[in-house]
Amino acid sequence: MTLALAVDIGLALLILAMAAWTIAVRDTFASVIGFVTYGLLLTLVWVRLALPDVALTEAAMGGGLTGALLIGAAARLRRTEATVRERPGVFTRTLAAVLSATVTAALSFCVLNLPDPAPTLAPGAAAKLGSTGVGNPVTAVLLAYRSMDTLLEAIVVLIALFGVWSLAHDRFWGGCPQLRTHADSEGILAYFARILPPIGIIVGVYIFWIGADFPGGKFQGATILAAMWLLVIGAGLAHFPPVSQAWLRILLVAGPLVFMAIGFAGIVTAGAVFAYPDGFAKPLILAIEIALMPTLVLALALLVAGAPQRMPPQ
Amino acid sequence: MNGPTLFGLCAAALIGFGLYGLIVNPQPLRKIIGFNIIGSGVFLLFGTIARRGAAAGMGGDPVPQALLITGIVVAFSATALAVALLLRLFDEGGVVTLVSEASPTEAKADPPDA
Amino acid sequence: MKIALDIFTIFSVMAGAFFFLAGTVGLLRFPDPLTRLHALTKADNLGLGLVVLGLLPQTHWPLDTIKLIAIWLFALLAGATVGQLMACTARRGGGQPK
Amino acid sequence: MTMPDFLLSAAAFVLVMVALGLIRILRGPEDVDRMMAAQLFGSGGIAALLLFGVATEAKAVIDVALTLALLAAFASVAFVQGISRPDSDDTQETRDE
Amino acid sequence: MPHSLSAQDVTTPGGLLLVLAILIPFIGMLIGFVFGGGKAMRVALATLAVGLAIVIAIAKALVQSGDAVIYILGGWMPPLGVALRADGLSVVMLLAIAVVICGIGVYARADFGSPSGVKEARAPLTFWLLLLAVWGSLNLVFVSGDLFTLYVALELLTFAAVPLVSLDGRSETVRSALRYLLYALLGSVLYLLGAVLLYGVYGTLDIPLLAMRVRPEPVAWAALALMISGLLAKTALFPLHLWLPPAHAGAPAAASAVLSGLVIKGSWFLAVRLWFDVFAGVVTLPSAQTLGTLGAAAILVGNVVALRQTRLKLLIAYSTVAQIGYLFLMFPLATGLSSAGLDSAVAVNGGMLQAISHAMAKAAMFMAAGLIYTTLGHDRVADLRGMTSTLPMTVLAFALAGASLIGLPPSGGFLAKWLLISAAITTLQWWWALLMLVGGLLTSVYVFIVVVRSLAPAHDGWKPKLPVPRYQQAAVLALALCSFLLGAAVLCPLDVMQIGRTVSRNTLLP
Repeated sequence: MTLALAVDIGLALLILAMAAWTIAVRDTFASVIGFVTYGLLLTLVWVRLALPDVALTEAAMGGGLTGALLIGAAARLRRTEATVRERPGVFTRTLAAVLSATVTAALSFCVLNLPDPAPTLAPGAAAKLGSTGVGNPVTAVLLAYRSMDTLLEAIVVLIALFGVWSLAHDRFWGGCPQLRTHADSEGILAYFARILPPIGIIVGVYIFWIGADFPGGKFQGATILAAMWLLVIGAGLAHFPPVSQAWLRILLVAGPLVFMAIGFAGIVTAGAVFAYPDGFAKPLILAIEIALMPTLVLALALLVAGAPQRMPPQ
Repeated sequence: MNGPTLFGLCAAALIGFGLYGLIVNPQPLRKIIGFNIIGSGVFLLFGTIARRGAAAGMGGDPVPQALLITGIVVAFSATALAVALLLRLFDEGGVVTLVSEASPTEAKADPPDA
Repeated sequence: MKIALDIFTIFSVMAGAFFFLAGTVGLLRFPDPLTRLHALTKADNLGLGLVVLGLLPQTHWPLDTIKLIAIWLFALLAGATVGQLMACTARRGGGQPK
Repeated sequence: MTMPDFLLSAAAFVLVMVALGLIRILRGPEDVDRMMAAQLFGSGGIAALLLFGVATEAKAVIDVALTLALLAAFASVAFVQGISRPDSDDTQETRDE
Repeated sequence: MPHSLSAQDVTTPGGLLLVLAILIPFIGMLIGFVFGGGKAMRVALATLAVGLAIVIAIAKALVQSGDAVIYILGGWMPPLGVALRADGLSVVMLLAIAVVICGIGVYARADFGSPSGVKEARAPLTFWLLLLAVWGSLNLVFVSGDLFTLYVALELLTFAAVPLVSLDGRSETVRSALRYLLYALLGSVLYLLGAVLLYGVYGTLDIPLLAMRVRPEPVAWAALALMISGLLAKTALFPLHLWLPPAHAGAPAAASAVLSGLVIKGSWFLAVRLWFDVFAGVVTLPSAQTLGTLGAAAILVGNVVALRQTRLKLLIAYSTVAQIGYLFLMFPLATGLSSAGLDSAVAVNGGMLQAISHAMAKAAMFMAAGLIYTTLGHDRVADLRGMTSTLPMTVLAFALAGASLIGLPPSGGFLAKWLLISAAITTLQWWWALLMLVGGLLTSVYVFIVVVRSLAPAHDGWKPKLPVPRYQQAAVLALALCSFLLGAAVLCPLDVMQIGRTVSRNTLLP
């Protein structure tokens, strides 16, 4: 047994223990904290699996946005804890346990019987990489081979945002989302929120920028930037714009619209929607990514912020 | 036994845990966490498949990696929507449970007044 | 020169690892949240700091080196902020529901 | 023992250490203790990642660590904000030593 | 570029229309969002018109070429790239959904017009944006040829549908929406799990390629079971139906029509696609019988519970539970036909017709219930007196839609059930035929009760609470008529649904 395998086994046991505890613990708040740690462990697993693009996404999403979202929700809900303490009966629990065990057993069987050598599209992706102009094959998949999925993903995020906003009270429609803040402009948090974001923005843009050729890209960069924005707002140094704000709406739709415009231009220039003319693939991919950045930053941060909760000061 | 297979089995177990949590926990936020654990298990399984597909000088099959990134972002959006619904429910009544006060057959069916 | 740098790395990383050991022991054995917080911040700042310091000679100048230093600075900043915020929280009772 | 081997062992050691710290998450007793354990785990995870990344010359790992370090405080800040009541006066408490 | 050569050979004339059918609704949604307020509705209605034209053009391209319409996105051939494909089944669904969406759009103009004096209101803006989102996602479900793109489509559909449930913001509807979301998310994650397994074994997510590579082996069975159970949870087949009635009944009428008529058809269609196209060589008759049994239980339970409802909208919602059951009877019948070496087209056509006529009829019914609610101020089944004289067109629409659900000739429901029953008799599965007759009988009881109650004269001096615009009634009646006259499809000289069904599997041979 090598050291690497020992580390992997330890990591797997740890992540299983964390997941089991997160499921089993009585207190919801504790469960959420467990889930945040679980996200960190998952990042380590992605690194162990040599999938750095995914590890970056998980580090930014799991550690940053999802954690903040769930912790915020758990904090607001904690006073209701007592009302939902009752657990389902033994019968339901047994049934659930049997069902879960069956699924796990079936999946384990499938995992052990995956074909060897494994089928892979890596050679195909590598062969065509040259015509996309980018060096990171994951970016090539996201923005060339399967760009439709990426466009739709941006639209998914927007539709989820519409859904979140639709949960506003009518009297707050057109108003601003709000975070619970420490409105103390002198406090440590405000200090932190002044120092970190400038550097964070550089890091976010850097992660975005290297994405064309190295692990990284717009989703990871956008998540970091969104986290920085949320930090500034959470420290009370800024406010969310009202959801009726014109510039906000234009930036939110600009990414997908530019993406589609470049996609449709491909009919004329390269003979198919989402095709890139020879030699122009990389600049066009960059243009799409740059247009998607503000959309993603705003949408991801606003998803954490939730529905509009107050009217803007007149 | 190697790394990818190990994490594949780990993924299978995570999906089972998450499923159990989703079914058994009455508190909706816990159900959302359960869903996220199932989701991460599925992603992890996909990750092991990506890792197994290492070829052509790449550490892993790039197609599953790209799809994983998409999947993670979609799962985050789903969580945000679910949390928003949950918080709205909390604002309305302060009681957060999926069990209606009335039984489903007698639940109110009034459309909103136009 | 290479040997000297390697020895520096080994010592520094080992010292960093020791602080993680100390941090964990403190977190587990100290009696109340504030003292545990003390242990945590030591591990945070010194443990990671020494590991980073030890790794500096092994990395490629300049980008990786700068990144490593940045990581440590971020951790320091986060540790200082979180430490203070958590201390306030802990003093108020840790936010227990009961 | 070569340098990569040493660094990998050190990564494993740090990981085991912070993983032991996770017992604090299980035991609590208070949420703030759990959050501390999560924080320690974050730092240890970053250290382990760096050691691992340098040992295997996997440069992207350093970027992962950078992202984690940047967002290290994010969850904790959300935690502290979450359990303080926005309507009470505890916004002052962050600086009254 | 070398790769675009082969891609251009595969892409068929009119293929570009498929991209437009997916993206035009989303473009409309984005533009409507930027303009906001009352302009969102105008943008949405314009998009509906454009989208309908595109869908008709796709149908024309399909019939003219007599083969599936295909588009290779970006010139990247599957398995690396993504292909869009519309065969007969897709095109029929595209058309039907476009008609229903347009009907709902016309109806919703009154309910979700922008209120005067307000710059922008929450519910109308949300409704119009999400209506377009539902449409785009459904079109994507119908024409996508890639299992992961279909996963994204399912999620799009869920995210668009859930807020429609809680549009009025009452805590009861928010609760229904949350419950629906959790079911739907579990459903999509199970679907994704199955797709992941398939990729792990066969190395592709492209439907025709998978169809060629899939072999009857344990991993394929596991993937099939996971994906189908996930889709069942999303379609609300018994016993996973509990989320549906409160969610569909609590929404505003136009939103209920979208949810009950359209949204559930997305996950159902995907189940059909998987069952008959991807796993055709894997599925067995016993597994199909299981689906059929669940469908049978849904028909009985849904109809019986519907009979006991005192509120019109809940009655209609439970009737949806029952009608979903019919949709799943097609699985044992078609599988039975093909395992007997016969052409399964009869059963498949029957199931598709059932889906289409139900989409139209159920949308009409919910909107009719909405008009009745507006007029009466309540929707208690026991007290519908005066409706026939006040809203003759609406009651007629309700009756016609009901006739289609029951299966009276010449309705679409009649033709659908006739095809299904004849498939049942051919394959000697007479019990399904019997069940369909019993289900029709139960349906006729509650439709009859509603119509008879509304025939009763109003009290003296009773006045409608609010007047209902004529065009709303006309939209409802038009949809009901479409459903009622759909049986005329039997006169169609060409079996449109089967175009491109067998051929499409061979067009992409590597």
